Amino acid sequence: MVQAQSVRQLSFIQAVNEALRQEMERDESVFIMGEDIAGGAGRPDKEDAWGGPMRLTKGLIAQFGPERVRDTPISEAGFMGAGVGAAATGMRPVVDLMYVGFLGVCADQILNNAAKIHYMFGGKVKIPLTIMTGIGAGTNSAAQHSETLYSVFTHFPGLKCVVPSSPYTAKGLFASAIRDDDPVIIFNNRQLMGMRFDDDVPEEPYTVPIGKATIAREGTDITLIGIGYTTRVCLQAADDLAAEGYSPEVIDLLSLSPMDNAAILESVRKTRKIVIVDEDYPRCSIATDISALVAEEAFDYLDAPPKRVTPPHTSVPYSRSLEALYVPDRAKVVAAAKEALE
Amino acid sequence: MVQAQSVRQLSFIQAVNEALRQEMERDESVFIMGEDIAGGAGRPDKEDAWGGPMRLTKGLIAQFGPERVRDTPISEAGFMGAGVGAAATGMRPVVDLMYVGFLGVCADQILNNAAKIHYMFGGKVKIPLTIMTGIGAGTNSAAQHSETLYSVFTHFPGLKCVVPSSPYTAKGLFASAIRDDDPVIIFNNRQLMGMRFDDDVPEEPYTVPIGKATIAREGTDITLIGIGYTTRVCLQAADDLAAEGYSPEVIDLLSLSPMDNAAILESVRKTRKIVIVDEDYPRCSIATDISALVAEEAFDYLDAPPKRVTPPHTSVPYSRSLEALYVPDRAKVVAAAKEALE
Amino acid sequence: MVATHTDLNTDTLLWMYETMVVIRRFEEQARREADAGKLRGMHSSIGQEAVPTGICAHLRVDDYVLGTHRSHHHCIAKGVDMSEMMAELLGKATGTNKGKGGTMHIADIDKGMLGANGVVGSNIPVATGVALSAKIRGSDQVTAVFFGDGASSQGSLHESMNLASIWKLPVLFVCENNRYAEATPFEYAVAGGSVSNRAPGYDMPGVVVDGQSVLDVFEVAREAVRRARAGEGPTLIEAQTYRYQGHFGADDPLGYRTQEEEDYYEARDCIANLRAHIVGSGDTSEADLDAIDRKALSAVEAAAKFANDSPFPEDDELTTDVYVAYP
Amino acid sequence: MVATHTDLNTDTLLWMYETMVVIRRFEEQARREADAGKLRGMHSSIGQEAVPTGICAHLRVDDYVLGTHRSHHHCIAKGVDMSEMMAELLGKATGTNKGKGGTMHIADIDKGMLGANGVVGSNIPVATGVALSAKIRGSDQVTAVFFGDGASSQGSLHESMNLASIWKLPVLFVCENNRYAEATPFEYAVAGGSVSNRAPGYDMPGVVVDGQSVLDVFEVAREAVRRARAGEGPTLIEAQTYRYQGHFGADDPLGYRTQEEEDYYEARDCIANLRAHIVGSGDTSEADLDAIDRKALSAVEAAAKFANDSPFPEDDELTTDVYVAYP
Ligand SMILES: Cc1ncc(C[n+]2csc(CCOP(=O)(O)OP(=O)(O)O)c2C)c(N)n1
Ligand SMILES: Cc1ncc(C[n+]2csc(CCOP(=O)(O)OP(=O)(O)O)c2C)c(N)n1
Ligand SMILES: [Mg+2]
Ligand SMILES: [Mg+2]
Repeated sequence: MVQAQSVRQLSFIQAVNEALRQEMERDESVFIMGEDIAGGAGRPDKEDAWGGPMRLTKGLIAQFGPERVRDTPISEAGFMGAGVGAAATGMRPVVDLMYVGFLGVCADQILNNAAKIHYMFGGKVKIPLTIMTGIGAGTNSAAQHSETLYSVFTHFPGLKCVVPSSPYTAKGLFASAIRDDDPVIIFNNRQLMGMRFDDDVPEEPYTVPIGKATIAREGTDITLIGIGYTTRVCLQAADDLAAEGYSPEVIDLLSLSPMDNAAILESVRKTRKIVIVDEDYPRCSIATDISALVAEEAFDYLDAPPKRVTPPHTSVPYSRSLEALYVPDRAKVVAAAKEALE
Repeated sequence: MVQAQSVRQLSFIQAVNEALRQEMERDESVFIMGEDIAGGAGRPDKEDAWGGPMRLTKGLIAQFGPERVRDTPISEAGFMGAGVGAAATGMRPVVDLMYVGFLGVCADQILNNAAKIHYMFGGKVKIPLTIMTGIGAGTNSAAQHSETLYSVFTHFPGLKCVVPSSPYTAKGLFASAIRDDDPVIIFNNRQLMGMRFDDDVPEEPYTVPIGKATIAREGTDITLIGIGYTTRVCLQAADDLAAEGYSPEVIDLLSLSPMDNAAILESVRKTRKIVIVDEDYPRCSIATDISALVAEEAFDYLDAPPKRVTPPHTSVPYSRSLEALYVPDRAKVVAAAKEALE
Repeated sequence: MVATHTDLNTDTLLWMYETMVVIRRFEEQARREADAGKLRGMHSSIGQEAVPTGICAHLRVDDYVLGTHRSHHHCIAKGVDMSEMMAELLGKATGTNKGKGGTMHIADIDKGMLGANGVVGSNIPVATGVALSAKIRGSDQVTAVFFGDGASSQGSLHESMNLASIWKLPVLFVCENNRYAEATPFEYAVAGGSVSNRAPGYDMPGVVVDGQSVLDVFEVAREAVRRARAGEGPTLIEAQTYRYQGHFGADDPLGYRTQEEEDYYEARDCIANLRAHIVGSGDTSEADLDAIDRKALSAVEAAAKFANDSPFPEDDELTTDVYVAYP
Repeated sequence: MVATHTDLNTDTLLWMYETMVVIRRFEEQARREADAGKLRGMHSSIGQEAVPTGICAHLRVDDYVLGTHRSHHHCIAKGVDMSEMMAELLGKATGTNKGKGGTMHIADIDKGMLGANGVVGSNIPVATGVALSAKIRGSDQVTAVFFGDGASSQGSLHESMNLASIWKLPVLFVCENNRYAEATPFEYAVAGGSVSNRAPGYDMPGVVVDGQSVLDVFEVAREAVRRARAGEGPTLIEAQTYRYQGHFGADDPLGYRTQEEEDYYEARDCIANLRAHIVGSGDTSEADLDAIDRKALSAVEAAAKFANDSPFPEDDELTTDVYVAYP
């Protein structure tokens, strides 16, 4: 079998890399900052030793040089704040926060400055800052290196939050984020970086709009909502459900703030049942947010209570035997869906 | 009219102060740390110049000395981390984080260490740390000094979160928090500090249990849920609703993590309607958490969709004209309740 | 517009004198507005006028300043309109920030004032980024960030000094050491009793200057700004100064400091000092200076009138400006 | 149990030799386990054995050590059981942390090891609090916190140095300067090219020591621990050392450093160095040291067998230990 000519497959990492490269080519006010995003800093013969811990920025320093592909000391508060200041004065910085748990050391800059400046200053200063960060368990990295936490950022007015689920959406959301005039945080799930995808990733630059969900699979019996990695889990579960004769719809949320309430509500009004699948901690989370939205806005349409499949209210364990129980998987989604369906 | 003999009225501030004093008397491993909790540090003749920005710690240094009533430099990450280390090694520190928005500069210590150490270390180290922090808008303090944010802390497994609503509950929750073997954060609303209360605050030490809500007013038609300051708002709204012939029940939540799900569900199964009144930002919040809980666990009992009264998805404005529109008030609660009731 | 002064000529002297007097009158008026209940928790800069004045004398409109919770003097020295500032303090629609920011967040990007900031230490990394932006854009703009002695204990200062040093950024770290952070004495909180002593550890010049002498500040700033503009990197300046009032107005500073100390600093008042110097040096008469004083006073009175007469924001302003665009 | 050594006698020398050899064998075995796919992302301490060994020689069981993401050597030097450590690396129920923490979070409070920590710089304030606790409790316990050259750029170090200095806390800040933070060279990231140079700004002794010489580390630590125990306050120690392997195992260090540099440091290997010193000084024969080598190897083999034979945690362990009690 020959592959359809039009399909251009990239890995998640290649898609991000291509988006960064194209946006830097497009607009010279874009620059990238972070730890080891090149590596070998200050040694021209050793440059690009790493290209980022996940290799997302590999090769960029060769094209754009160390001013625009800027390795930093381990000073997240310092360089995140520097991103805010640069964004306020004509640049479009992309700041890499290696893991989302490191929010802890730079939260002030994101939550008190990036999120609030536009409002506090009466709309007169813009912060076109993009933050990219690694999320998710499943890599035996223990409690501090496996968090998801996008719910925390979504909580804060002034921030936009997007979660790509595939190479195609990653490339398009990166382009949108970088071109956006507000601070946008892109949450990249680390399990997605190791996965194979069949989607066609066009070579030319394109955007995926911030604030829009997509229907990853159409159906009529139940709505499964996924976010990033859990969209893949939902699609697997949907296969299982379809094999049992059900018609599941899968929404790939993509954007948490702004959130595409209309798409969620429309789907639920059709299917009358919903399972929200999320890897973040369960309390005060995007999963409760969606559940509340549906309960409040589609109350009369629901045939069954909204359901959530999330980890327990527990830090992420190291042991792979425990971690396997932690992350939502297709079996748990299928089980939850069947409870709602029956 | 003579006041009933047994009633001992204290202000919110006095109640907190008394709890701290009594717990320090009870257990010499308790000590307090924070900025200007005494004031005049290093000048014995000028000690206790402030007693804390809200005067919560006034007079304590005279009784317990500067080792146990310890003024700190402005280094929240430093002294919050010091609280974690002291708690791990036999002390029961109470750390004052002046305003909850300063979470930003010490989030790593709270979220990555205090919250996770017990779990990461396999249960072998305890962190009996108490953090007290000021929350709430309504004092013309603008976006960085008016946040509520307890939803963020509730998100994290490993932390306990309590919100006193009165002098009585403040004294009892402080005692419980300090005696608790887990990290507990007490959120003190600044508007409560200026209010008059009629409740009886016993002189002898007592505890208010962490994890239990109380029924602040019994009723049968609708459940209003308040948290700290919004409990007062709910009680006012309840008066208005009662005047119109309704029978509202008011739950004073008191504890967000653990949360008294049973009390909420029991009330809703009775009244079949709920309005959640909360001052934190609306997305991924305790309000969505409660709404989701009720929708999922009391679905068949609800006569109307759960309702939330919260600020908009907006930073806190400075101008008093705008701020007055920001914080939930009795009129908004009454309006929401009537929508549910009608 | 703020002039850029490099020589200490009469123009410069008079600009500095007027700037300091305007700041003081502004702060007195702001305190009256606060006492009348029109705003709360205002951090007065009276006593510290010389520090931003001596620094900003060297800055162009397109250079940047970033401040703290106590920043009215930084704003005025950088050329922000006083009427809009006063309106901001009163939460009015005509304020610099449309009433949304208030006393701790005044900003005016067109004047290069990139904002006061209520979180202690928080603006230091932001300023470092502003300097980085200038460097990447290939501009020769200079950034000055002000912070207190208390703020020097925040990790953000040290991360920023390190970044600015390794990247040779055009930034001035200006510590206004007024000896207190709220009610906490400097000598208790700052190990070694000096902020500027930390600079050598970061391979950066650290200078102490008498912050009550605008002329001394002017001289120190000249070299720091020159260095920055020439791409030679950052400087840490510790200006020794004093706030005459309490931390935020309602507190009694004699609870934690002494009458003698207050007297000592007031006797070395920056405005009186400069006035004596100007009169002593000949060109300018007492009467000329009195005229400046009167002009300052009436400008401040006009600002107060403008602010008080201005409307509060419309209700729908509550939810605008959260985002540039939010579909 | 870790002995407390104050004299450099034969006992001390042999304890240090054995400790360093055990660390190296442990790390070699851990790498084999990782290569076999039983754990991921392990930060090896090979090359850096001398630093915690020379420091911990002076520490009692009830003194405290806190570490980083690269902490196996700290744990072993502080007396943590190797079998439980290896079981922890494999995520087993018998691990120091019941399999919940893993390689970056090994802790054993009974041995005074208060934990590795995966967030760079995060343990420095915690250690400061441990020292504060000792001071308030009136104990003479000493705390040592290890961190890398990369970590020195975190604000937490500076906040903690200031606190420890003003409160005269019994803490050693020990920077293991192995010249790289991941792939970032030290001389790029650290202004002024020295961590210890920052100490004077905080009114604290700052010492540089050859971290490949356990004897030098031992001498420097003697004075720092004495100072701390006597209540004279903290010391910053910068130990110049080198990690022989990549940052976490999978990376090729020659991408960012040179063969010459690697050769230079390996030629100054801390174990070979000490072995030569011991043999040269007479009391102990090569055969005696060979016996120690064999003992170390078989102890590590036993640890690996214990770890591999141990069960994984029961499923319900997923949700225990989140709280001490959660109604
Ligand atoms: C991170 C943070 N911690 C604490 C505060 C509360 N606070 C406001 S001003 C202040 C004192 C600041 O002292 P200093 O830096 O010396 O400035 P000064 O007030 O003397 O101008 C404190 C502790 C704050 N705003 N931010
Ligand atoms: C706050 C934070 N930022 C970044 C990282 C990712 N990271 C892990 S180890 C490391 C390098 C640390 O370098 P150094 O402190 O010199 O220690 P070494 O690895 O050389 O022992 C980095 C950047 C982290 N774990 N925590
Ligand atoms: Mg000060
Ligand atoms: Mg290193």
